[in-house]
Amino acid sequence: MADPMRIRAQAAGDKATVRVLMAHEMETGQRKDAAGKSIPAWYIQEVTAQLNGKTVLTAQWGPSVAKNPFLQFNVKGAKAGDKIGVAWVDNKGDKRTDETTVS
Amino acid sequence: MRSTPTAQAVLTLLAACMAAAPTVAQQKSAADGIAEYRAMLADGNPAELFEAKGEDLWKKKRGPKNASLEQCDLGKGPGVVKGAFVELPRYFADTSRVQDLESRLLTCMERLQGFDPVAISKTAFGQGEQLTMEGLTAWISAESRGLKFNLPQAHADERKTFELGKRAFFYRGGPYDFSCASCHGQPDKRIRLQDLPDLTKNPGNGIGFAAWPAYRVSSGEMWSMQRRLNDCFRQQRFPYPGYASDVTIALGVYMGVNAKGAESIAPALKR
Amino acid sequence: MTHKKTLFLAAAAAATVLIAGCAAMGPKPDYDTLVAQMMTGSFRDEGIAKVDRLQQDASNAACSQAQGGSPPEAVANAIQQAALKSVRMPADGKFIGDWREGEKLAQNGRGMTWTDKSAAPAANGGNCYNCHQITKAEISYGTIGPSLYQYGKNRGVTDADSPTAKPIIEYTWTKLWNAKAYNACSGMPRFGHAGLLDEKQLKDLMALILDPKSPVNQ
Amino acid sequence: MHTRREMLTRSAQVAGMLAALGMLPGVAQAQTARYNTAAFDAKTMADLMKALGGAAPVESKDVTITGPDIAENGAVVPVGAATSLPGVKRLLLLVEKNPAMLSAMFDVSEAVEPNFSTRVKMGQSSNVFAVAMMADGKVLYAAKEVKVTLGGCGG
Repeated sequence: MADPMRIRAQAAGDKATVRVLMAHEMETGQRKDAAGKSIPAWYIQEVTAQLNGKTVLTAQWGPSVAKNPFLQFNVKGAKAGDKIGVAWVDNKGDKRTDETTVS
Repeated sequence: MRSTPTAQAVLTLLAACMAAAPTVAQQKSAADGIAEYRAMLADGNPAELFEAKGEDLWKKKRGPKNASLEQCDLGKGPGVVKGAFVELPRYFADTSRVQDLESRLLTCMERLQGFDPVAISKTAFGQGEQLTMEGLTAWISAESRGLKFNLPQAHADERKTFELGKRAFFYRGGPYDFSCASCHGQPDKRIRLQDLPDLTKNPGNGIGFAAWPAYRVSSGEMWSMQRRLNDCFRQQRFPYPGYASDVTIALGVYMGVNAKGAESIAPALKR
Repeated sequence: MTHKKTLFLAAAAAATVLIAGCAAMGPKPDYDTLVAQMMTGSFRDEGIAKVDRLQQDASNAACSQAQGGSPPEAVANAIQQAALKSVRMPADGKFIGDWREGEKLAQNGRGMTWTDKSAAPAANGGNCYNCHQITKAEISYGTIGPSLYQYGKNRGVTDADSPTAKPIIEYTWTKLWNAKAYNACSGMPRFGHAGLLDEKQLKDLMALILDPKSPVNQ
Repeated sequence: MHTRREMLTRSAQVAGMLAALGMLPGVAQAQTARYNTAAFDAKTMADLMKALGGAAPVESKDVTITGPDIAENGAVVPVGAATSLPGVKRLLLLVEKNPAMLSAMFDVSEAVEPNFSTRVKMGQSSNVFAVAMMADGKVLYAAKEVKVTLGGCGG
């Protein structure tokens, strides 16, 4: 099972800045292992973010997003105490959802 | 994270210098460019992912004895994690040895959880229980973030190990005649664009010994000091150092004692 | 092994003298024996990197003991003399190869680690940019060694084959072959002496820093 | 039960059709079944715009690309895309010289600012682009060169 994300959401003015770290290999499929065998592609394809359960962002990623991905975005109207959820799905169908409270 | 207009103006200026001016300006802008790159990465160090995992692994019941590591003595008494990292390696009476963080964790994993430390030592980096070590060292070092290194040298074995570490540091050999000191024996030197800390003294807060474990950007892996030393010896063109072997612990004592007073930023972010 | 033992013994003897000097401070650990034990006990073979790499010749033993300082003058002189004698000049008398190939070698930092498959010179880079500035174009260079930018030009080399250039040509070849000929504890690998690079590769590096046509000398 | 591969292929086709019709919704529907494989395989800007149903991009000072001048390591290069313009549907981050150009694609809703930062891999020095796809069909971009240096001992 995938490891948890680290999500930080900090309110400033009328928005909250959200910073996310995801634990994922983001394997491109273009590398070879020590034995010369191709390492199959394995990467996050879709990321969504929710404010209090309502989707505010959908992103699609390719394999060139760096390993253990970082994502930063600003959610309008989010204030301290609101819930920010982030979810990802990778090309193998593995998924992970985590949530944090805006501070 | 974003370039402010001022920063962009500065960058434009630097770019202009780079095009027109000779070597000195070029070098300066390269160094500035790298500094800018590092600053952009400072916020959101993936080491955090490993810290979280490490804390979980510390508290979780695991191994043949189905026990947690919460009673592990890292030098400040059973279960005391805060501040332990900046006093390691140190002498442990219960093993009659000077141990660094990794070798001490092997002791705890053996005695409390029933793991086989020899098997873990032989496991390749990034696999099996070595992944456990990555998480644990990340979290334990994070629990001493901001504290100053202060390795004990009261015990005769600690002083002896320092002397051995010093000799290991200057030990030249291999096809390139390199020692640790070849790269880390003088201040203000670089390999390519990488600044090299002078490890014969305190190179400053969060530099050198005070910056490991670290998340390695190049490989996307968490490296403890053991792995850092392993790769140093590889690039030194030496044979393969055993995990938690005497030479690695002795070097840890030498660098750690030299770093007295340096503030730990571990787990850091490194190229 | 015999060679190694002799060296350790020699080192131990030197240490005994030192220790005798401060005998009043009580017994000291026999560090040379302890270091030998620590080194042999800590390393193992991996790929092409075998534990025999821990064996030190006279220069590495003396320079290790000096711990960043200089060995006694007589020892240093003996090391330099031996190094100078080890140098083989090119068989065909030609010192200058292709600077383009030299630049590639200078850029290449690979070779001789346990992850490298072969220890043959063909598998090795020169590692030059790790420690030296060389061309102006490459901004990613190290500073452990001196800058080699305009190396030939600064030394007045306008024709590398001319008799006037001969001393600097031979000096440079010697430096590349065995840097310890001029500095007993030089930090530079002994590229020729240790069999790291072959004659052709050394000629290409010579061209990079000495050929007036090389970008280094523009 | 469809295999995942079939699902992906199918969804790519569907997405491609929708895109071609200009019907791809700007606001999220949290379904993985619309991953745009064609877009992520695109080698050129023309192929990419074809896959996304976009017009030829025009450079604009209202679009911002952030990134370092020099990346110490191509494995992790911090980049960001933003625009000050209203009416943006989608922001893209591209690396010109990567095997496939498109790294990330963000659908902008009214609840999120058109300003995203992430980190990408770069195989070599290259231009990186921020592309803004607007509601009125315009496609705007900003570019910046990022140099990737060889760090460490190169070994």
